[in-house]
Amino acid sequence: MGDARQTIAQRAAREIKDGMIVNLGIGIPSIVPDFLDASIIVFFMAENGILGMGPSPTVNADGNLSNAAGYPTSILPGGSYFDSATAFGMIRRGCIDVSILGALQVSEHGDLANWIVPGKRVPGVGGAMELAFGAKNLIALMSHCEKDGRPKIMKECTLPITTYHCVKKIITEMAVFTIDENALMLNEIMPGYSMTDIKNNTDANFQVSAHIKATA
Amino acid sequence: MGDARQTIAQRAAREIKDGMIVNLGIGIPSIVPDFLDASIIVFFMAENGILGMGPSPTVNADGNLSNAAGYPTSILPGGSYFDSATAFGMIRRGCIDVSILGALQVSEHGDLANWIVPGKRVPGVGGAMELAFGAKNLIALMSHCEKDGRPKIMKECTLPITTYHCVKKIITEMAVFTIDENALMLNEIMPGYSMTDIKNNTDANFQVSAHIKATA
Amino acid sequence: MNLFNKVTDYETARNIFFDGMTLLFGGFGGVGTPPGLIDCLIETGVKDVKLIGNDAGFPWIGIGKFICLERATSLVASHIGSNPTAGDLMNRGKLDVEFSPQGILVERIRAGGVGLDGFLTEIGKGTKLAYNKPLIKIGEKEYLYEAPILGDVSIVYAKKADTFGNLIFDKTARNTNPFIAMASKVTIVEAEEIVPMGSLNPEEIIVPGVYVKYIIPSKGYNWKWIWEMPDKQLRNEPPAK
Amino acid sequence: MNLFNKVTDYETARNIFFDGMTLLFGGFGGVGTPPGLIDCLIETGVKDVKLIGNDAGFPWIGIGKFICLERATSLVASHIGSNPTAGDLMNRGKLDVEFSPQGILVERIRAGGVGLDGFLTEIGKGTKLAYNKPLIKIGEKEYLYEAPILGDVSIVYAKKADTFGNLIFDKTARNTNPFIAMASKVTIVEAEEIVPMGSLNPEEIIVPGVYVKYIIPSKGYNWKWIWEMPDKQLRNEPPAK
Repeated sequence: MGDARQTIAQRAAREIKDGMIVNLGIGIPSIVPDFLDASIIVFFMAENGILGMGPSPTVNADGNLSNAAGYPTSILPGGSYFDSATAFGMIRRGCIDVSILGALQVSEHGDLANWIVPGKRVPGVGGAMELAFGAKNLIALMSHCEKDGRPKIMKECTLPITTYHCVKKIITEMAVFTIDENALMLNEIMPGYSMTDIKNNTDANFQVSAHIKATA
Repeated sequence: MGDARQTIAQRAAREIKDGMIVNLGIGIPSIVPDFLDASIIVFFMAENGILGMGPSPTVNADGNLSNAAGYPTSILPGGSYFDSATAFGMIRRGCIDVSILGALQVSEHGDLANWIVPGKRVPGVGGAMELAFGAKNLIALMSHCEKDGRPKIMKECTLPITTYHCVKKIITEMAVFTIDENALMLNEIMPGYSMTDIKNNTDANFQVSAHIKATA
Repeated sequence: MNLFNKVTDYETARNIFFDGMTLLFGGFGGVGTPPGLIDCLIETGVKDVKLIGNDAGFPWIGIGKFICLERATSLVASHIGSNPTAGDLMNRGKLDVEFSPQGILVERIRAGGVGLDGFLTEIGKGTKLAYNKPLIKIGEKEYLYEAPILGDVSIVYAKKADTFGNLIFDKTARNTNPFIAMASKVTIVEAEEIVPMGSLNPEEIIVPGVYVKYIIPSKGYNWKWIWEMPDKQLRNEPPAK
Repeated sequence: MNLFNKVTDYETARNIFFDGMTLLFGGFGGVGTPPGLIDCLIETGVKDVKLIGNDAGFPWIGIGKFICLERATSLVASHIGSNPTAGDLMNRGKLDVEFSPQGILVERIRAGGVGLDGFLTEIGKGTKLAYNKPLIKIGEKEYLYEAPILGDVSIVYAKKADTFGNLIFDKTARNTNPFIAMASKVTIVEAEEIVPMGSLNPEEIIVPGVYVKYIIPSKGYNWKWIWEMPDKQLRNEPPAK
């Protein structure tokens, strides 16, 4: 999954345009900034209470300057620190142009499951419910399948739902899907994978975009 | 009323002890700090968003440094500025040791009326409801009677109520009353007035304290 | 310098105001109300404005100048005592005034600004101010429901704005401004000083720039403060229309 | 220097903690959780503690150190993913975990801290997290009611405190601390630096001193951060009891 994480993050970075306000969840999303073109100006915010995060520092990491995952970050000119109530105020109020979250499962209707595997993994809901509710655009990042090969893009999620009908785009190491009007659409096939790979590893109904492309 | 205001404010100043957090309403309460003993340390807060107000400046008044009445004030070491939501947070949360408000009428049960004279004077409720609700101790300041001589301390208020059962002490130019367990008690007679003056000008049942004194 | 195209002029502001808009104004007794934007509002000739803010200002100060022109149809505020004209308009049925407890009002504006759907409180229960508010029972107790406030346009006065719209305020001119800034579709800030991004200490920023759409340079207060007007008669007179 | 008798030591703090208390802790993934007060809490031997805060920290970091000792009976938090022991205790029925959406949780703490009686929101409606929350109908819409949170004791980490208890914070170590500081009967602040009144700029004070009862000098963080522990095995192991 090491390489897959990089691939997914790199592709996700291309969703981010000049001047955007962007929130990144924990997990794969937190490494997205490392793949951004240095020429664009983006305000990354994190729900612990920072707007305007820069690259992860390679030296002199400061314990009191971290992203929402608890890892060191930096601040750019124009950035600000605030409390986490203010952070979530921005999120609920619709100030976030794009929110990029890790996911456990996504349904073909855009339902997001990313907070609990009952009896097993218990990450907790974090800020995902608010982010899914408030962001103008919600992108889910995840490995295409479980370690044992079971698909994570499904007709209906089997895990408890975080928020219904919220995911607008899914990026995995195999493919990029969009979800519009509750319909799942395959838009891109990632390098090294084929349409067959995607069909075999996706447990959901999906259409194939007329403009489908292989990701460069 | 010029002199009466001074008299009332001066007496009210004696309610304020070392180390207290104090809120002053508009009108007579706003001149109370001018009568404080300089040796005691008090944190005056105002609901516009300041804690630690000092004396009114006599020169170089700053339009952006005002009390809740819109008049210039100053700030002492240890003081802070904040937004008015934070100011009212403190008030509702019970952080104010004593709140001193102007009043239009007070009933013998401690009901406070200070926000409207329907069809005539319309000051509005301001922060009085929150102050009356949240303060540990609420003191009402007012002239003892209307200009036409009608009493303002009454069996029941005739004006719309701000908050029921909230006033703990009434200070007028004639007298000081306390209200405890819904019973009004005359505690002090102010200089220049007699028991007869107070009886003739108070339209409420009141007891007379065994420890009644003439205010020095 | 103007990377986000937020820094603009009064001409732009003029085109944002519209008849019938809900206008949220920062300030407390006029302190912290943006003087240039008030004049701009007056010059536009907009009417039927629904005003929401802490108070009615003074006849010559803050929102009071606009209220005296009788182009507002309603006002939600905590008090109007400092502006006799507002009381007069109310009593003559020309201005619909809804009184709100002061701290409850700013919390309602905050609720709108941070995307909450209102809150419960005991403050005001049983008084005339509660007449139109739902009573909600939680457990054994009843509370008033206070709805969030959202506006079409907010006008805000700041000490400094950077070009991204990060704001800091000056002393008690902060008051309601931070939440007024968060609670409208379009927020216009009049700033005493406009500085490049990076000039403000990230720790001292009160309102992050995401909430701010336009920033306009201020020329400072252009009214006399109440303590500078010893003539009581003059103080209470509305300005000429 | 200690005019308000707020500046004190860990000995005092030790006597404030009690069995069965509701403890609110500042911090987000351990960042901004007071390290000295966590150790002090551990040393007291208090048990049956009801914890409320953003998350369960890491096994070696923040509140995680205390959770691993199995002396907390319940935890209200937004996530516990960074502390596998917390998940394990939950699954074994030894720790009652109530998950709250992160922003809703900090608003519930704020509501307690500013004396409001809870708020309404659509966030979480229809999910498993809503099972015990009243649904309130306002107009045509239904909202979840979120109750205010108040604690017995709050522990807070600040960059600087003056002797009155005015607080400023350091970068993202601010997070939930300002509202944690407001929401308990007794608030204890661990401050990296304690300064005389008048040393802090009144504009930059985040929490006014009225909310703070005790101030204790910090020696700074005494744990390794997660990025300083490359050994994944070690990271997830709870500290020795």
